[in-house]
Amino acid sequence: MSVAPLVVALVQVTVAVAFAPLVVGVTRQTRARLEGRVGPGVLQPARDLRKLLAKTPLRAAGTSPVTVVAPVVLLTSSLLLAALVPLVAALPLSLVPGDLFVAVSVLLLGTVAIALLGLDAGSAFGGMGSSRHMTISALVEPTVLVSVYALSIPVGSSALALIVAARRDHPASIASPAGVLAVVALVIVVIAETGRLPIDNPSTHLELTMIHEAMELEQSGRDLAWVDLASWLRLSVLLGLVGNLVLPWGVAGSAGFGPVLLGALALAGKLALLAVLLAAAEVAMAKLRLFRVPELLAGSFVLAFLAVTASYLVA
Amino acid sequence: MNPVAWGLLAQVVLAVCAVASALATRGHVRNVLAGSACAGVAGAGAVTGMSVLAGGTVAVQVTTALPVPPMVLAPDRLGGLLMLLVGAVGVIASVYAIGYVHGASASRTQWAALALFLLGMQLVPAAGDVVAFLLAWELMAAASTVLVLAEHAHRHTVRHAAVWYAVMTHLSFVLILAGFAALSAAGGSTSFAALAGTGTAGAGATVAFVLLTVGFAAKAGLVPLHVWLPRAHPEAPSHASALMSAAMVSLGAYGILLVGVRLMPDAPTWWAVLLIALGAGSAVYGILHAGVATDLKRLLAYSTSENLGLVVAAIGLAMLLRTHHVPGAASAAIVAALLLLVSHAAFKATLFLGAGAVLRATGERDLDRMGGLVHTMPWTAATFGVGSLGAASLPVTGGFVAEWTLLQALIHGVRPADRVVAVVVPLTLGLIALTAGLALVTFVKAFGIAFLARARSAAVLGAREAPWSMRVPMVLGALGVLALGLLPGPVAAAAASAVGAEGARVAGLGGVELTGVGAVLSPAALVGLGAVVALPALVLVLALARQRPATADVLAWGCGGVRTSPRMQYNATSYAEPVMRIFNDALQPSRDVVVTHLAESTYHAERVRFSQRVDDVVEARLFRPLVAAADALAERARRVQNGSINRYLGFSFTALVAVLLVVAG
Amino acid sequence: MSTPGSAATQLIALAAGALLVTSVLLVWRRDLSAQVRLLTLQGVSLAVLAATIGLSGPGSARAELLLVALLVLLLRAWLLPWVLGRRLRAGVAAGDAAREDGARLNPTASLVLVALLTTVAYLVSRPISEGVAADGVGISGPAAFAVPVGVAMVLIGFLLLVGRSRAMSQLIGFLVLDNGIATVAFLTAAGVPFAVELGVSSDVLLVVLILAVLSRRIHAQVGSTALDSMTELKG
Amino acid sequence: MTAILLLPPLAALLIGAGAASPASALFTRLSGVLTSAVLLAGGLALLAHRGPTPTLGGDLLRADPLSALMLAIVGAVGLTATWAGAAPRPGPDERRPATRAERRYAALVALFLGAMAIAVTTDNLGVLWVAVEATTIATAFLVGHRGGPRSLEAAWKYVVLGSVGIAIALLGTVLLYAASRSAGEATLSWTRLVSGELPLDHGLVRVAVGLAVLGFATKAGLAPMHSWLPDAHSQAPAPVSGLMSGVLLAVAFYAVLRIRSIADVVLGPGLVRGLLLAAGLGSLTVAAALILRQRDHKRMLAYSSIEHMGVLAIGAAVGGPVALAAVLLHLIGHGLAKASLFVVAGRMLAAEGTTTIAEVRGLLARRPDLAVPLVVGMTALLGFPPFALFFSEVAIVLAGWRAGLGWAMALTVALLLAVVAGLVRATAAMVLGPAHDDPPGDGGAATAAARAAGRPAEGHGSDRGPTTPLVLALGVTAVIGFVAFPVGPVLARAAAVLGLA
Repeated sequence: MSVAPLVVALVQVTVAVAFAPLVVGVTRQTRARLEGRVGPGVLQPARDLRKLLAKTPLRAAGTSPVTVVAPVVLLTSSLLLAALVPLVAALPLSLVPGDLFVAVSVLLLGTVAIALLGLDAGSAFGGMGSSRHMTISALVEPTVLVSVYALSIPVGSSALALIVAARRDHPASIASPAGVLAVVALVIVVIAETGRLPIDNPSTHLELTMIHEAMELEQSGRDLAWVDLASWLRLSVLLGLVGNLVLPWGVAGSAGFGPVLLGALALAGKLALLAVLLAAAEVAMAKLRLFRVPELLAGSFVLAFLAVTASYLVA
Repeated sequence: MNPVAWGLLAQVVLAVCAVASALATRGHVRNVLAGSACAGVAGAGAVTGMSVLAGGTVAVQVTTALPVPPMVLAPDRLGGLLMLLVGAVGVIASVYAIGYVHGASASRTQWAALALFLLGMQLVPAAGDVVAFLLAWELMAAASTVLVLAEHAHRHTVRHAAVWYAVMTHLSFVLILAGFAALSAAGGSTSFAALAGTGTAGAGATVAFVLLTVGFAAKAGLVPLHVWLPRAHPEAPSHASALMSAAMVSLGAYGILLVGVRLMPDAPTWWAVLLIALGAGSAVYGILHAGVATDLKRLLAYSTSENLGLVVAAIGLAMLLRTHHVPGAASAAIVAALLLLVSHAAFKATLFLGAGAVLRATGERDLDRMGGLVHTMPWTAATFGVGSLGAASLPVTGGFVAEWTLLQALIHGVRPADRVVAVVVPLTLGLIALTAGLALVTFVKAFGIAFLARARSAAVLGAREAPWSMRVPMVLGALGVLALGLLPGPVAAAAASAVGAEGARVAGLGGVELTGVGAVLSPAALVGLGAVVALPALVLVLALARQRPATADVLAWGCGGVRTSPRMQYNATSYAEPVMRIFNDALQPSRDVVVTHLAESTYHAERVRFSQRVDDVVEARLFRPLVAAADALAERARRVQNGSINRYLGFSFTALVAVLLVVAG
Repeated sequence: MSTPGSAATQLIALAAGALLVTSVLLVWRRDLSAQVRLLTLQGVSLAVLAATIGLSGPGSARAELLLVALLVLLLRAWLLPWVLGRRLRAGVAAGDAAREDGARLNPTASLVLVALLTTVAYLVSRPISEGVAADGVGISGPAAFAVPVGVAMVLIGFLLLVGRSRAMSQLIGFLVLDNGIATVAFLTAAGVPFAVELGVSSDVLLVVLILAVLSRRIHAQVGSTALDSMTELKG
Repeated sequence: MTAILLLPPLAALLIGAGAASPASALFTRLSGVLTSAVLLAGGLALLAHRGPTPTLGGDLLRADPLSALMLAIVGAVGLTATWAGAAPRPGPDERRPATRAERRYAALVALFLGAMAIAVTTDNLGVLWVAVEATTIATAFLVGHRGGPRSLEAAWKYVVLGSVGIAIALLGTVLLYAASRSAGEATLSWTRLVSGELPLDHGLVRVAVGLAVLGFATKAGLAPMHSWLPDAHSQAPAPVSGLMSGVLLAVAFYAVLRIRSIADVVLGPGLVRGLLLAAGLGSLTVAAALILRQRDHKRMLAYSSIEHMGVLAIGAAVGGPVALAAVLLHLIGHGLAKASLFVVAGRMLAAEGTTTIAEVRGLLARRPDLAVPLVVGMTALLGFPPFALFFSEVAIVLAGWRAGLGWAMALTVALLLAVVAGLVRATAAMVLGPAHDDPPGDGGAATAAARAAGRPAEGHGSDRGPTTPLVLALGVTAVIGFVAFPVGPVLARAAAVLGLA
């Protein structure tokens, strides 16, 4: 495979790793401000990370190697995701398609890792969180694939890079009913996958309401650092993807230094915007009861399916 | 005499040797001798399959006492692929059996049946005409029934399972027989070579197709003819379950391929839609039941009918797309079907062997009583984990590549102008995606509950790792799963050539390129990329680990440090509870909660018992009423035969008058 | 040869009529000994029929047919009724019923049925009569008009078998059926070859003897020859 | 060659007379085996014979390939039943002359076999009829052999229903004779009737054929004239049941086949095909309905005989070389398997003291010597490979569908499925399960007692016996389907005799 896209991919990864804590920081800070608190500042997540890395991890007795390996696997999957999704530049890798199915599978690999992590300690909460998390990601899967199908119809390919490029070159297709519906569906998916409101409350401290947090109850020190970083990466990468789908401008079409830099800056802008929007939305929203979640996801599936039918009209 | 002929001969001879050694020897010697002979049979099958795939052909004729054309053994490439698949599974299952069998499952009958079962399964894809096909088919059916019966003296459930299995498998035979009869009547011959390309117009062909499809669907365990699967698999010894679930059901799919691709290629749209509906329906139904199952082998059985459902759906998709002139995507779909078949064989064999090892070590099939086995049985845990990854079609396993191929076919099969395709394809996509998602839950549950956390019953604490003779096959199976996932190119190319489709070829690093749709996937490259991006993190991890090792003896979080008892863990039932609740209407579980209150106050419960059973809806709503109706009818018929000679003479008298009126009229 | 209205034809008609009447009476009467007597009469008229056909037939077959007639007379008019009568008396002496009671059909219904069956017989034996009369070889042509009588006897015999509930009356029914077949044989083909006829007769005799023996044993074992007591084997 | 024609009946007669004499108990015991052996030898010799068809006494005895094959079948099945059913050799201490009952039994069996030999080797339909009827007489006392009200009842039903049915066949035969007579040549010779040279009157032949088929179908146990069969088979001593099921039914069906080819020549296939299809499907329905909830395993076997007769009838209705050859193969396979199974059933009755399915449990664990042949025989009956019935059934269905009888074949396989379900369920119930599992039901106590005493329940013969004949019979059934030579040509030539239409 040619080297340029590979380099770009690595650049993307580093950019994503750099941005991820900031994105989370921005959301938390915005929430704090909207809720009338001062807030810890945008850099707090980064500081937390540093502190955690310096701490000795504690592991529950009777845990298996899974507890050791899972956080790293989770992190790897997130990093790989960052490499596959077009964030800074839309350059398809020759042998590894930036196919959304591949991306989702990589994502799910991480999901499975954290689900097993939750089970490993043998505490009731871990199992609870893992079960709920897996159920939700199972229900999310149809929406993802159908919406990608809808997006790929006009392009004739399921490679994300090509889809984004196509939308950048023909902005008309962004506003097309198919595109809009598909993106909305995707947004819901992203919220579900990253455990944000209204599906999961990332800032809860009540075990019984936890989904994502419940699985990392047992983690501490660097283990927790990897898990946190990984989930932040997920959030920012998926937000970045949505951003590039909605506002594809600035995404680099070639591997030159200029375009990539521009792309990175554009990405920063989009991420900041989306983070603020997300926080604002979360403030305005209450958490859904767990067993109303399927309704939401069914709704998103319907949107995606409508997107498909709509795409037939335009295509 | 060419290699293929030699291979066929070797299979028969070795099978005879296996039966002989099973009958002649006893004890451990029998296990070793017969086991290796069985492995030999399977190996010969695998080699034969390879040489057929390599282009070898042969037509062995076996004459019968009847004035019909002689039976023919003439495997084509597709048959070769299946022979290879069955043979490979057979080898590891036979070796595994040497260490696994004990008590009833080590009897001479069981070993002989195993050998004949393998032979039958390898002759089915070799058959070149109807009679030979049916012969091998019935040999397979009879032998497998014997295998299911192994434990009949110990559990009453075995008998019912075996009767269900025997009747369902005979139903399948009867349908296939009728279907082939209709087909040969329409095509005017009984040899597949002559029947190939039979016109699909006319009632004869339609009847034949429907009968054959349903018959093969019954063998492939598709809903609603799957009822034998969840009954037979848990009762059979695990090596037999592995063979039945990984190899035998694949032959059902082979039958559908034979009919839909080789014999009657240009299928009408509704045939294809029928197959897709059948397949997608079974996939969702199967995975739902697998998701809520707590018996490990029952779970695996339902997942079998899920995977075969995906295969058949892919076949139907290929037929649909070919009929609607999307050749590229069609060839991708057919390749996907074969990849699914192969990878399913690999991971399902691994999983059943793992389940067998657990059963052997703990005597448990019930997930709710397992846990923590990763500490006592690391090898089994590792192989079962890899198998689960495959079943969840995650990278980097064969299941992942297969599902990717299928989705490529779906995405590139888009034809907005064509209404049928426009409706069918996205619906199929949605169903397949849902299946994939639920498969994820199912196998996280299976692995996580069985092997992680803490033991939920005493039996599990004393578990011992399986002996080497069982470990090696399990490891081989796991390696197979990974190999299919890392280097799918050659397999895909072979699959494409097997169905004569220019669908796939090898692309860089053993990756697969779907020429039809111009998509490339090189899992090896993906792994490489992953390694590159993960490298810094790994380095950091190792550095920190050396600098500051973890302390691994703290209490798990119990809301304030109370050490939770193992009974407070999530178990399989509770893990599946959300799925159960969401799909309540489809699964219709029967729950009951018994609350015993304290004597002092009815506000405090002393004990709460919760029990839940999930019956197979199809069995309860379709088959049981059917059986009951038949029995009621039979009871009424018995009353007609009431022993009065006058009535009997009355029958004859009526017949006489009737005949007189007929002949004189 | 003989034309309709000739003495031979008259005689054939007479014998046929007698056969039919006796069969009807057999359905009517309930008293078993009376039935046995009727059976004798039937045997005689059957013999007469055979003899007539023999006499009016071509010279070649004459001797053989007369011999057959004699055989019929011996067997059906004397031996079989004698066996039956003996068995019947023995049964009655041993306390078995002497009348046909508890029959499935009451007399009226059975007589109506007889009428029905006779019409059926006339209907269905049309092809037979025509087939035989097609080319009048020997006597069979003119005699063919009586064939329906034979068929009617077969059906009536069967009716007796179906409708009667005593071992003995089933025997009688069987014999009527057999007489009917013999009648048809004589009327259509002037009897079967002598060897076969001999075999047939001995078979009939043996069957009757066996049934007689069986009914004795049954009476000894079960205490009655009512068929209703013999419905142990069901399903 | 003509001597061989005469040999079987004469041998049967002499051996029968010898068996009846109180001279030697051993001879009495082995008479049945001897007779069957002679029949088998004669049949094989005639099969091996090439050249002109041997005849004797004009049209009295004649052995075309079909007759030879049937003679061999009668011999083989008879050998299985009599050999396997022979009472175990008495120990030196209990050596005694044969009782009167034993002698009568042996003589009747010999007589029965002799009559069968005549029936299959005669060319004269009248003689055929006489011979078949003679078997009724011979078997009447065999059915009633055990005495007791039940077997007497069975015997009565058997004789009455059988004789009435066969009488109808006589009427048909007579009418055939009449037809030939008015066609200018009074004959009952089958070869003449099928020669097609006689201008037979169609209407008359229609009636004649219809009645003859009906009559012989009664003996062949085809519905709705089947009612005598389950009673007779379940009450007769096991070997006799085997003989009736494997030989009597086969020979009666052979008569039907002969009549069928006459109809083919004179009228074309239409009429008989209709009759046979109706009878065949009817029999399958009856068998399926009554096997599904059958409580008695000997009756179950009897109904399975009805089922196989139905399959044969359907095969005959299909016609054509393939189907007819398949029918003959089916006759062989069914005869051998069924004879073995009835013998096994007899031993089970002796061992368990009951024929009630619900009271027999865990046979495989307790009595493998009974269970294994039972299971193997059942596998053969259900038409699993490698047994002959697999080939015959598959061939019949294929041929039938190609003959345009698809609907009938679909119905057939559906009914066969029901039969299989019933048989499998019952067999599994009897054979499988743990050894010590006290059977439910009131009869259980007696059975348990008999088992505890370790000796068979009295009055049902012995629960042991020679295994060799069973192995031979089932082995032949298993391999014969593959034996292309000499079996293939034999079947083909025999079928050609029938298919000469």
